[in-house]
Amino acid sequence: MNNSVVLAAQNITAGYGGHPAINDITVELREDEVLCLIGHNGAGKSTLLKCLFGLLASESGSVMIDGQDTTRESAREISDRGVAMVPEGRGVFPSLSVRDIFSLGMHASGVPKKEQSDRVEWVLDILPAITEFMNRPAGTLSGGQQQMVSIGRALLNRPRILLMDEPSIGLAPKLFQDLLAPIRALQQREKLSILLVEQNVREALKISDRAVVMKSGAMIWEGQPAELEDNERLMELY
Amino acid sequence: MVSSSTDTQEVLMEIRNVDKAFGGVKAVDNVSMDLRAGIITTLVGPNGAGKTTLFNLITGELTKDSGTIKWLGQPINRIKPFKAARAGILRTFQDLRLFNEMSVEENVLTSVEANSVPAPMTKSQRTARSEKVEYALNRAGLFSKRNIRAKDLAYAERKFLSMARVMATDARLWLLDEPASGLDPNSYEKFLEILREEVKQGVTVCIIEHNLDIVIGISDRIAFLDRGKLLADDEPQTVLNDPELRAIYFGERT
Amino acid sequence: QDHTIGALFPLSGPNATYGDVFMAGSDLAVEHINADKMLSGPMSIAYEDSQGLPQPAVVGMTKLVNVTNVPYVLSAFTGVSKAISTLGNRNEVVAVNGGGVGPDLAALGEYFWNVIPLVNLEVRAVMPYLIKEKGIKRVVLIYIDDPFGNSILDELESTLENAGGELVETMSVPTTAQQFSGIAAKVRAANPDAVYIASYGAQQIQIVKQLRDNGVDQQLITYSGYLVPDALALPETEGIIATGQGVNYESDDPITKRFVTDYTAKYNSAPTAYNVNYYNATYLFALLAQALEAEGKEVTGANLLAKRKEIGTFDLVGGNVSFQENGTLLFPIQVKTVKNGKAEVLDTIDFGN
Amino acid sequence: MLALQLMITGLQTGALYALTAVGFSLIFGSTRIFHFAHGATFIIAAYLFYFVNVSGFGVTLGVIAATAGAIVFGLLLNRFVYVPIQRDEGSFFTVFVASFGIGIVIQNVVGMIFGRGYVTVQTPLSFSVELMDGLYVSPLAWISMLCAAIFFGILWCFLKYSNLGLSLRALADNPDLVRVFGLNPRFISSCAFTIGSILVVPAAIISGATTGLNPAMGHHVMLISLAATIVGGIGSVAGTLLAGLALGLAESLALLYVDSQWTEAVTFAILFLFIIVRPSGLLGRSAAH
Amino acid sequence: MEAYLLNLVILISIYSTLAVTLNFIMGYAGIYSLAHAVFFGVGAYAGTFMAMHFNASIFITIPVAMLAGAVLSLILALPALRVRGEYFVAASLGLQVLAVTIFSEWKAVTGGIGGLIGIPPLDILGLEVFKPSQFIFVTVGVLVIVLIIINRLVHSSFGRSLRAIRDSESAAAAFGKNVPLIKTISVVISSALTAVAGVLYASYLSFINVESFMLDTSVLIMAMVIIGGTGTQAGPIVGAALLLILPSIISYLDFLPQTEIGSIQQIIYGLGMALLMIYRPGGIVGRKKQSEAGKE
Ligand SMILES: Nc1ncnc2c1ncn2[C@@H]1O[C@H](COP(=O)(O)OP(=O)(O)OP(=O)(O)O)[C@@H](O)[C@H]1O
Ligand SMILES: Nc1ncnc2c1ncn2[C@@H]1O[C@H](COP(=O)(O)OP(=O)(O)OP(=O)(O)O)[C@@H](O)[C@H]1O
Ligand SMILES: [Mg+2]
Ligand SMILES: [Mg+2]
Repeated sequence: MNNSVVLAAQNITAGYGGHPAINDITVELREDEVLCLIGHNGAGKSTLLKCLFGLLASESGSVMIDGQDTTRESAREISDRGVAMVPEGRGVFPSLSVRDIFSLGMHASGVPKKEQSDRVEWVLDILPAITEFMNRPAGTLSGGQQQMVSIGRALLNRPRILLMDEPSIGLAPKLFQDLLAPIRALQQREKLSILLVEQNVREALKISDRAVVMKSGAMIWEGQPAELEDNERLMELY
Repeated sequence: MVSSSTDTQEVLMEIRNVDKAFGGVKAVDNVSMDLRAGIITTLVGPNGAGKTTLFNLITGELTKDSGTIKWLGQPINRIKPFKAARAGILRTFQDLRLFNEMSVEENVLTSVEANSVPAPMTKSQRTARSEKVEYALNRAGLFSKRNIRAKDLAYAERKFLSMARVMATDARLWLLDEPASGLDPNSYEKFLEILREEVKQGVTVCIIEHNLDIVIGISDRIAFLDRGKLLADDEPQTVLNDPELRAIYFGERT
Repeated sequence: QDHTIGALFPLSGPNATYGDVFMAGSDLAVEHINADKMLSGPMSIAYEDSQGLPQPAVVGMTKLVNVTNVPYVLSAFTGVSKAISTLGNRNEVVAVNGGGVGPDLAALGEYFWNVIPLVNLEVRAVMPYLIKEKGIKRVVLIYIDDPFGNSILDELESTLENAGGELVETMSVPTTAQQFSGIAAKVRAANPDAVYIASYGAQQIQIVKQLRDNGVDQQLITYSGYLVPDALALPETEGIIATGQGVNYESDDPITKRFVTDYTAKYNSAPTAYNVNYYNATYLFALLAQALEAEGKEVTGANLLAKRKEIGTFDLVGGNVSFQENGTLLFPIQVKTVKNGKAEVLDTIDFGN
Repeated sequence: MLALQLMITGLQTGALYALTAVGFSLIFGSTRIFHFAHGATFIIAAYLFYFVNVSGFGVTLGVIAATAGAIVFGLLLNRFVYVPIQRDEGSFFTVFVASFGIGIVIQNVVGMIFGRGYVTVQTPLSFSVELMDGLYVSPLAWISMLCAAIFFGILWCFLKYSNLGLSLRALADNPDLVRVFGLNPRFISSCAFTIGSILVVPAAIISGATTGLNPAMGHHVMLISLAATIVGGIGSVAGTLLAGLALGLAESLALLYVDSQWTEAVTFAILFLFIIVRPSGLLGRSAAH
Repeated sequence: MEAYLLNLVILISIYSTLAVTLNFIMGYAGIYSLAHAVFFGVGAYAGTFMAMHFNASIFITIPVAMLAGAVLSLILALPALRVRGEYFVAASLGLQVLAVTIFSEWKAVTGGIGGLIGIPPLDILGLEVFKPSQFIFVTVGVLVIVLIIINRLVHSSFGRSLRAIRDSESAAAAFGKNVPLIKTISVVISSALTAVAGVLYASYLSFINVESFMLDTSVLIMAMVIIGGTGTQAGPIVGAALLLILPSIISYLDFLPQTEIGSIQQIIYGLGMALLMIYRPGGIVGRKKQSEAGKE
């Protein structure tokens, strides 16, 4: 594991309205790895992701992408650096059709018009269920269907770094497994770096190279997924 | 749980040949099933199978295209949501829909008061009401936060609040739409415990859930929906071991 | 002793132009009164903004009556005048109108005076003249839907009937309307000999312009309220016939002369009837107060009223004029037309004092 | 003949209503900002044109000044009033009150500078030509309709082919998510304000010649825009266009049956009925509850 | 001076009553009505009609006005049951404009734009109340009663239901709230109480015309609520007082040119509204601004 660090949070403290939700966190995401971030509800996982993606200003500390300081950059600039995020909750615009959401996503990350239909084809290969509702307004989709669209849209950008915040929420177990496998394959083929936040620990750890555990806004453990496989250790950490 | 057959329980709700289509999509397709008293029935099925839609049809949020639903033997086909609630059918929402600007306590209090115009209350009614609220808040572990605005709660607490709203009432049937999704293992253990406890005290639960650990942990019975069709409605073991359903939904488990 | 009178003029809102015109008259009067030391102390006017609307006027009037404690208030606009009249009568404060011409202003009680001939007089003057001199028979009326417009409607109906004309169609417009091309279409469809326009302010000008723009080429007729500088500057105004109070600016009497000279010098333009009326209204106060002071009486509303009844006729701009019993001045009416942006008198109709 | 005449008059009015209304609809539909000061934008554009025109600088400069003024006003308002309020999760009503306040300020400032009376832009174009017996149409009527057609054509293509249309709808749905997509919500809302403000300019200029200008007229402009937006369906440009035309027509044709003081009531009765019977508007998607 | 203050306090208490009743539906039920002046007007006209043609006793004028307000408010309830947010605002706006037209055209009852003059004083058990020094007790008394009624309502289960509906209509229904009924009742109560303020207003000024009941008034009342603090108890009263006192204060600033004073007053009023919303969006009494640190 001597891969270079592509995304790093250094001593980040951030929160809402003066109350820090994460405190002095340092974490590194390396090239070509899946890093699984777990922790109890309210541990600050989502907050950390928002900081990394420029959606939330940190109070102190810095964010580095490819060795460059991006602490003050906006989500727009960070996304231009090849980072994509699957947000927590419903990541779709209810009044837009799935097709429109995809083209908006590609427009935002500057995918040339010519290439767009190929990309969509490619994502539909990974998430074939979407084909059925490409032309429906996303607001009429079921919870899980919306989650698929949200993930699909992030993949469309062909990011180098992918941040996923609880992608499994609302997804049927089979679907989630079916999703993880191709993502893992894609990741290995294209040397993607993925930061995966999950409550569904068992499934997530299966495809992870490394894991970190957060508790109450602080990093408390870091190591190999295998070490967490035995439940007891996990329970103790939570 | 394998031994005790749930078929013998009294039927609270009878769903017969219910259909609902959105444009071309058959969200619920000729579904017939029974909800039996005192047990937990879990609705599982792939995304978009029609689970939430079925709940919406039962509570009158949506009107069904055809079919009948009977509650305690009475047909409730064109029931309005507020009447369903007063008849003892309560639900939670996939997206929670808390009363965000109100305090935790008020959220619970409001759900207990099912009247539209304030009626005078005797002292004992009043105490009974505040006892229920206190009970629910304690159960959900929210008593210390009762004066906080709902929207200021943390994620897990919000989920528990949506349960507390139901717990404080006298409803006989609870329809819970993914109440435990996104909870960490600690929290969902706590959640399961609450649920088992309540069922023991006599409520009937129908729950939608994707997390297999939870499904296995609580189901007395599993109903399986796919593309609007009810493919199975049986003992958990039977459903979980059905190879066809496994292929559609459960996937490989080690 | 200082003297302060009140004034409720539209100082903001769409009718604010009128406020400026009224003020030009009253301010000049104050200058003259103070220069002549007519009163024991300096006189001034407390202006309140009525916006030309009743409610702000009532609030302003309350302030003038209760806080500033004035005995005499200058008022303008029919709606405003009606709204404040109750307060005036209750508190014994004289209100004098020099701008509103609605006929019902004649019946607002003892304490409400008009130093302006009311519009029924104007209609009564112009229609027979037009029928006789210009052969106009069929008239369409466009009137604003308020008491003023409605009173013109009544007056026009009876006047036309008596004089042998015909009111072929009437169209009312709301006070806030801006768009009259549809009205123009209806006017053309009615095909009259002339169109009488009874509105005020910006709307009145707007109606004239849009009628002309939309192919109405008949004779337009209107009343004294129209002839303000804004309207005269409009090319579409050319040829319009308007009535107005007959003030002989060439008269030799010293008050009129001084007024015309000083007004022209101060404002660099010729005075209009509105300037005259508010000059007169202000000057009237000074005359009455002067008389009261000479007798050592207090200048209160009640005393002013008594004094006015006692004296009856006054030397004001335009000559020696007298009040009718109902508190309204009688003036001769002129029929004018607009040529090259200037009003020209066609005829003067004297109803006799 | 009267009906035909009123119809043409109605179309002319309607075209101008549609232009202003679409501007408002675009802004409101995408940013959810209840931009009541849209009427003030109208006033600013109209008076700037008037001012440049009477100062003898000609029509072209006038149009440029009016457009620039409208855009600058829209953008400044967004930047210094709406953005700060929205950042603090202000409800759309808070924004409305602020916007209403700004409208009052502009009305009175313009009144102090240009006078509160009425001004008009003199042009031979406002003078009607008799097309056939009893049918008078002024060149400005054609210009209004042409303007409306051209502007909508451009807007339509722009929204369709530039992805901006999608961005605007996305912004309406969920501004936070827009950032997750890597778009800048500030930029999108600035676009909405720019385009929306540009759209009032032709109506403002033409109104200056047809109905004349008055600092207080922003109010009426705004009410009509709002009505057309709702009747057409929030967020639907085509719907707002149709509704604007329809309201203009209704207002004009109502004269066949009622006195003109009822025409405004006719407009708003239509609005009221629409909300009760078909809240989503003519072409709107279902009204979000 | 004293009379002037009395006058001001009377107007403030009347407008406070309006603001308090509007706040009831706006702050608690989330029904943002731009038609509040309509019910103010309905009350004023109904009360005046009774006073001028039948009997000026408040035991006749006020109940009749309340009844008229309540019945007509069902028209407002209609859209309130169907739509929310912007749609409802637009519907109420439509109603406001319609009502103004009817107020101006139904001259037999309303006197049209010319209005009604010579409205008799309030008759309270044979006592004629019109002097400001007496009238003030009536208006303040009414305000207090309205405050008590609304306060009781808001703190009962009814008030909770209203807020629940405001936050999530579907969840409220799912917990047994008859949403249409509750909304209708709240609109009816609010409008009936508003009508009382109308009766007082008409009788106090002894003159009313349609201009007091136009959109500007609705906006003014709404501004009072929002500036004071929506959903707070004291907010509407503070807002009403502020907006009524402000113009008087400005008109005492002698250095301002007389001709421009109206405009300047309006400009200050408008700027004040905007600035307050920027720096105190919750209103004067409402919660303070709490801005979130967020990158643009
Ligand atoms: N928008 C917000 N405003 C105020 N506090 C917030 C906000 N979002 C999160 N918090 C608080 O910040 C803390 C960390 O929240 P965060 O969402 O990062 O946790 P998490 O680890 O993602 O939890 P979960 O597993 O529930 O998603 C929590 O205490 C939460 O209540
Ligand atoms: N309002 C609607 N309009 C159109 N289609 C809808 C609507 N609501 C639901 N559907 C469709 O009906 C089907 C069933 O939806 P439903 O929400 O019941 O699924 P679900 O079983 O709850 O799925 P999930 O587990 O993902 O929440 C889906 O295909 C969905 O897209
Ligand atoms: Mg999270
Ligand atoms: Mg669902």
